[in-house]
Amino acid sequence: MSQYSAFGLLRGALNGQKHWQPAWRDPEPKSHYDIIIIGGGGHGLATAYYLAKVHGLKNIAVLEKGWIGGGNTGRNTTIVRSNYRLKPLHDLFEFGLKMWEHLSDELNYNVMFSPRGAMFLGHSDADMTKLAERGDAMRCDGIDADLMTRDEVQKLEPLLDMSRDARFPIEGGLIQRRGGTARHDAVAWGYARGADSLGVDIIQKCEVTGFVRDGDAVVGVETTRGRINAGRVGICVAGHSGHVAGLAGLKLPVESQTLQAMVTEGVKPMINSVIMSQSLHCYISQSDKGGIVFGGDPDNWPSYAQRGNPMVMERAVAQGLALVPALSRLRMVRTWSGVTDMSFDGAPIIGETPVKNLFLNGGWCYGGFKATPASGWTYAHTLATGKPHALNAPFALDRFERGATIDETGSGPMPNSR
Amino acid sequence: MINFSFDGKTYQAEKGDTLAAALLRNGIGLVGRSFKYHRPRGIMTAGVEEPNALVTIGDGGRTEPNTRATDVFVYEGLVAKSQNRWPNLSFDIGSVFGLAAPVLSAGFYYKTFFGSAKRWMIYEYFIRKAAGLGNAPTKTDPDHFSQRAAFCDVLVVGAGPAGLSAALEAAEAGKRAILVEQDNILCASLIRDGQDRDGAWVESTQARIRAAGGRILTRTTASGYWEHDLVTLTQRIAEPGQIPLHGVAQRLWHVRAGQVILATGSIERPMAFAHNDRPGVMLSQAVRTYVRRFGVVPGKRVVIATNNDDAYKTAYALKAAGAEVVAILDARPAPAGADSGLPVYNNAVPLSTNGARHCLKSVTARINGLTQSWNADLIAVSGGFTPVVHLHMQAGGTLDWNDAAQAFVPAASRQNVTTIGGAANPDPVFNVVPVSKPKKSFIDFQNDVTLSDVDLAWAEGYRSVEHLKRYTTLGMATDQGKLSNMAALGRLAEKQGVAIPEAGLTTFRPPYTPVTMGLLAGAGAKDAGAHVRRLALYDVHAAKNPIWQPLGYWFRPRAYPAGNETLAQAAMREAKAVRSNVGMTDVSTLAKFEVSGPDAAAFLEIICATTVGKLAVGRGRYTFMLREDGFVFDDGTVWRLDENRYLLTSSTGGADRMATHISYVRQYLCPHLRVSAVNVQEHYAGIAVAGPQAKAALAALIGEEPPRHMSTVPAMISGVPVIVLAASYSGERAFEIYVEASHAGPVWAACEAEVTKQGGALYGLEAMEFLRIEKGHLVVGGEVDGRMTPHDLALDKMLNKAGGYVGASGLSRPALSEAGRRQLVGLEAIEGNIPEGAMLITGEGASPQGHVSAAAFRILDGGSIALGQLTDGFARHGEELIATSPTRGQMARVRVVAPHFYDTAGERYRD
Amino acid sequence: MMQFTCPHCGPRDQAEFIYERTVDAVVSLDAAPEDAMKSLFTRNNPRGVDEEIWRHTYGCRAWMVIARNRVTNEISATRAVGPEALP
Amino acid sequence: MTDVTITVLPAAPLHALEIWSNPTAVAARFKKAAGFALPAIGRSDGNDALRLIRYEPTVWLVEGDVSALPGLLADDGALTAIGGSVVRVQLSGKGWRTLLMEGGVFDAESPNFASGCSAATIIDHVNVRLHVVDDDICHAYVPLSYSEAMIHFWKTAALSLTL
Repeated sequence: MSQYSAFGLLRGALNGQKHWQPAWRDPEPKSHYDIIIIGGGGHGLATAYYLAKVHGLKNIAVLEKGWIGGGNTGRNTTIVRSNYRLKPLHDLFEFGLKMWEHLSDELNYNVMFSPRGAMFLGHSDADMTKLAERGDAMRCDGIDADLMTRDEVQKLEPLLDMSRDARFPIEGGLIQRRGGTARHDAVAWGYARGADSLGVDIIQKCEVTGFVRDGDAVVGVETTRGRINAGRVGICVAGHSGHVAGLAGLKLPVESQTLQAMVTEGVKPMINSVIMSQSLHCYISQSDKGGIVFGGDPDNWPSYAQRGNPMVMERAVAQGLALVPALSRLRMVRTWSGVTDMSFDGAPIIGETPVKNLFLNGGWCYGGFKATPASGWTYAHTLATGKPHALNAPFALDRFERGATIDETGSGPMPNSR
Repeated sequence: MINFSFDGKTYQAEKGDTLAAALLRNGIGLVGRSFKYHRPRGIMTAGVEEPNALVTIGDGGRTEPNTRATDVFVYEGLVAKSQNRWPNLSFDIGSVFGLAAPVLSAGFYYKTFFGSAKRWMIYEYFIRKAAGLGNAPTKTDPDHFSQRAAFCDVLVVGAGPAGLSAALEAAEAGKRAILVEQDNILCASLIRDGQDRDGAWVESTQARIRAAGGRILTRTTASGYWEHDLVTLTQRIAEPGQIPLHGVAQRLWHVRAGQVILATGSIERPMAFAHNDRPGVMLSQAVRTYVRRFGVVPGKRVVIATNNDDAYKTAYALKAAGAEVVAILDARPAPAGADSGLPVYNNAVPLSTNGARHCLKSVTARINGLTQSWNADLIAVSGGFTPVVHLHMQAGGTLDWNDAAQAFVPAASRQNVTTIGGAANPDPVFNVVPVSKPKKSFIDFQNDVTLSDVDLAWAEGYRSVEHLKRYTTLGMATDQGKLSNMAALGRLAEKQGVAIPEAGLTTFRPPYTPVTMGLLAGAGAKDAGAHVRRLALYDVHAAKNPIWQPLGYWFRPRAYPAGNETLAQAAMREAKAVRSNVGMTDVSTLAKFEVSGPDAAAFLEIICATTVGKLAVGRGRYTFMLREDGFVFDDGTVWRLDENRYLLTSSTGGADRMATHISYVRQYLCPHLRVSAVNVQEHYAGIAVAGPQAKAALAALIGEEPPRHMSTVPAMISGVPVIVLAASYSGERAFEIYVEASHAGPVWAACEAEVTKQGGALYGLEAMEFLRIEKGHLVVGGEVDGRMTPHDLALDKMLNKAGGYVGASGLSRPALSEAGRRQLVGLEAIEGNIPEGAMLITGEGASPQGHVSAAAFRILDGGSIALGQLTDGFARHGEELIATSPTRGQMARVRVVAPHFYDTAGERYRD
Repeated sequence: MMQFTCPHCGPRDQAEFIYERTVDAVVSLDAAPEDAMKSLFTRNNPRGVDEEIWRHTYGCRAWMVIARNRVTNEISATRAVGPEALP
Repeated sequence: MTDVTITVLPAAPLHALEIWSNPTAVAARFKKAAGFALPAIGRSDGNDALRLIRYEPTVWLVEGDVSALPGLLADDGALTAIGGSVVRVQLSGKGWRTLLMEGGVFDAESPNFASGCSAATIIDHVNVRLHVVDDDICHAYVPLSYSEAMIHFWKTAALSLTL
């Protein structure tokens, strides 16, 4: 792989940028790999990278049914943070946030991680107490979280509606200054280039259509490009977890729902951080090209259609305008949808399945992007050693039948009430 | 004539001009600057596909950045400003980026700017400053936006000749028909193509459609095709920046159509040649539109480059308007049979242009292998026609490849949509393979993407069409790839060595053209659709000017400060009144269900986890409800009003969730039960009277012996029938009076008179918190946080031994009875005041083992107390912990105690 | 937005309906604890047709089961659920 | 210039009549006593003492004198007072159908939604029950707590009805 650098770009200026090699190869699938990862999104590619980099494994394949980074990795609102209330969650996401801080150098690929601050607004004393509780839980476990007064909030985001008679008056906020955004495509491409350079085979246009069994153990997969055998197989397909696990006869505590996002036309800088709210379910940030990126509630019914709908989108925009009225005359230029794998307590599933040699990484709901490095690292550990790491042990698949659920919002098993 | 201004100078426009037409009329060629290299940009098209002529229009909160000059009709006093340039349009510092173009190739930013995240944020600061086109307004929008539904049998999109005829046919067949056109006139293409004689036909057809009941909406774009033939339309009532009638700037239509007919025509393609982005390069049909429709001749010496017959009409129109057509570069070998003395050259494709001071000076072409140049101030280009298939694709349609037209045309669809006219069968063309230097041949004019960028992406492995698009940012500008997608696909197919249809296709994402955010928000812009729910007794409270507190969508009085009392002082005074005398408060927002029928008790023992059947008529009991996973999600009281009639109350916060839960259990799980469960939350207003003097006050109000604790009687107050429940949340002897909401006024007045006579007080939610915390009552959303089992909350002894309630099987899961669970505890401060929400730690630096869910003070004796959750809390009474809040810099030393601080034996309830 | 044909009210916009759960997630009151937890915590979640329980919450307030293809949103069947009712 | 008038009607007794068993038998007893049949879903009917409007499969909204109904229901159903929970709003004039399309999702402009028809739907996030009294008058039952917001929404929309 050719090393990326400013010097490389200058050299390219002289030869019409002709010297750059492909960022990843396009190999034919081999007949056997030690580990196969199903799903070429950010999590799958990160897993392959850390299997090769941390565990020194060479015979790894990532099978992607479409093109890498084409699923949720390319469809989220690019927010990175670790400010969760419950310990297992904020420990895992914090482990990931520390990796984000050096990821561009690690991958020699600028993922544009921008720690511009991830802020939750509070609209009542009750909200502010809930935010303080979340901040205290984080601070006690060594994670940065700071309460903000009204004036500090207004200074950071001058376009917020600070009027006292606003429907959702702003009393203050809780900010994680080390949180922010990153360029989603760059994460997938950076990990792909890194993994490929360490010998991982990234095989696109290769959909898994079934599992090869030896007794009750999985020993390979059937794909649209033929059978491929493997020592261990790791499912990592986000919204399609239910479908792929179904091919192995597994029924998961996961239901796929659509999450819509949208972006406006590019304007000069107006939103400086990531704005979220304790009462309103919407999140607003501005991309480096000037577009205001917007997301809100998931559609609370099952879907694989990757299609949005006006009702939920219009409510998300209304919530955004209730906070930042100055957005009114901007224009939405593009809206898209991801298929999120909503787990039945809102926390991910990273670990073994009842089927021997078959592992699962999924259930990320609408919070998967921020976990990409931590998800890849812990899943690599699990696939390499066969046992979960301490960070992902709480997120076992059997936690539901045992009653050890990790329910951040306390809203119970129905994903549509989350 | 109409006055308008551009960059501070005033000009005149003709009636019906678009801003683009008016600018051309006044000889203005330079209108903007491109996104990345800040290259000079002029007007290229006459429609919504315009990539270059973007201006900011209007002022104050009505300012609209990035508005296409081709998509706004001039009105008196229109204010337009150019964008993305400093200090001004003709001299823009930003153009220095153009010099660095060789370094700033596609995706350069992925290959550099390394170092810490902090260092990236420094680079990012400058990148963000250079990025973005216009400036967003900073003031609030003074106008509002309407949203309206519509239903029809036939929705026709596009009022060209085909669309107009289809709408007429539908309307006169007695069908409910709606015709939608984004322009402000119908059949603009007839004028463009010199068929003005059909104007009469257009007028009469339009009149016949309206006479038959059909609706025609102009300045309206079909922006999204969703599910089951729902189409969203965006209607401009006022032009951008214009002060609207009645303050409604735009209307968003949600149209449910029986059938949709797309007559959306096609968009003319540019050609890729060196320096094809200069002002003075325009599409052929656009030139014809400006000449025929607006009477504006954009150039005196014109070169025409084409691969089809249509562009010849532009040549005739220009000649008729007095312009000189110096050359027609026809890429096709065979002569097109033009005989009108026009200088036609065959096998001719444009190679490059050059210019000075931002306008075109000359065009160079390659003809049969030789190059030739002409001085010209305008080149009209026609690279073929791309059918507008966006809505067909949004509807989940498929495409076929029309080889003659080198274009994708609509094929099958799974929704009721058909495509007619130009969009279904575009004109045949000759496929022109770009021959010029790829470096300066632009395909995405706004994001400055060139053919060489496509080649670079291919070389670096970004080979799927979606990778190509995201790596080069091609088609991600405000024109959404309308002029660039086909050129990019052509180049990609060339690289892959396949025909264009095999090269892959990007997804067509709504909206067709960008949609104003305020329009999507509609009336919800102010409150996001979360209307404030008003108490039945709102006016009574408002008159006392209380401090209001949001609770769900309700607002309830939090305290009634007297004089200049602070919230805390008022709340403590109110709480003391309840402890020592009598107080009254509004409890109307509690969820309430009237459950009647022979199986009412059986039904309630499914919803509630405690026994109900044994209740005698006139008696009531505390109860709680489980989710199916066994966790407690709500609590309340149940009262037997009559033989087969019960009243169930539960929390305000969980009211809607409980209503759905009760309906699901009754209708889906137990359809055969003989029971009626009616939501009466808003039917009854509720007034609580609490305190040692409450019983005396009640006796005076109802003129009889008030019911003993946890009993209920029907009664009359001021001649109004009420239900009295002897329930207590405060820990004092108390009563809740339920009265039909419309008669609540007189009953509240009678109660207030009685309470005031006794020297009592009104109390709000803050005092109620102090009272219930001291008593140790739970709150849904506080102690009941959806993660606690009955045992965790010390409620398991009340569980119905017979089982059969929702959640019983959930409780059987092993982890719910293992050690290490968080359990309900009381906390008493040894030193400092306990902060609500604080973490409970054994010592400095230890990971929290619980938290404070509710903190208050002993009301009469003082002293900081709290309720909380603590790992294995039941077994740790007497232990000392630290309640710490690092975010607030507060800390207290606490002792774990039982969660009851007041009248633990319940003597206060006995008379 | 989808359009559902309510068994009682006819075709109505999806905004009037609220999704409850899939039929395979119904926990019947008399189920043994293990079966109850299996129904509650596992789903077929097919990338195709599934039977879903919806309520016409803002319409006739009745419950219904809708067979819907989750990829194409094509609705193949709708049946009413609830107490016996007059037509 | 609006051609729709919005007026709040005075509060009046209102009951929910629910039948949980033997619906045909109850229907027969009712018809005999009241002289008109229990209306179908989406319809209303009545006599000078009593008016029934049906929105749900097993529940009828009842206006007027309900004293005879408990006897008719016996053990097959129940009557529950719910008048306090709604405000009755009258929308009169030619434009009421267009007004109901604003922020709505129900086809109030359809010719099938004629005099005597009833329909429940959602308008501007509020659950509203409609009853067509005649071509120029429609009654809307709006939840009490949302009535102030709903009436404000309708009055604002009425200003720009014909745009």
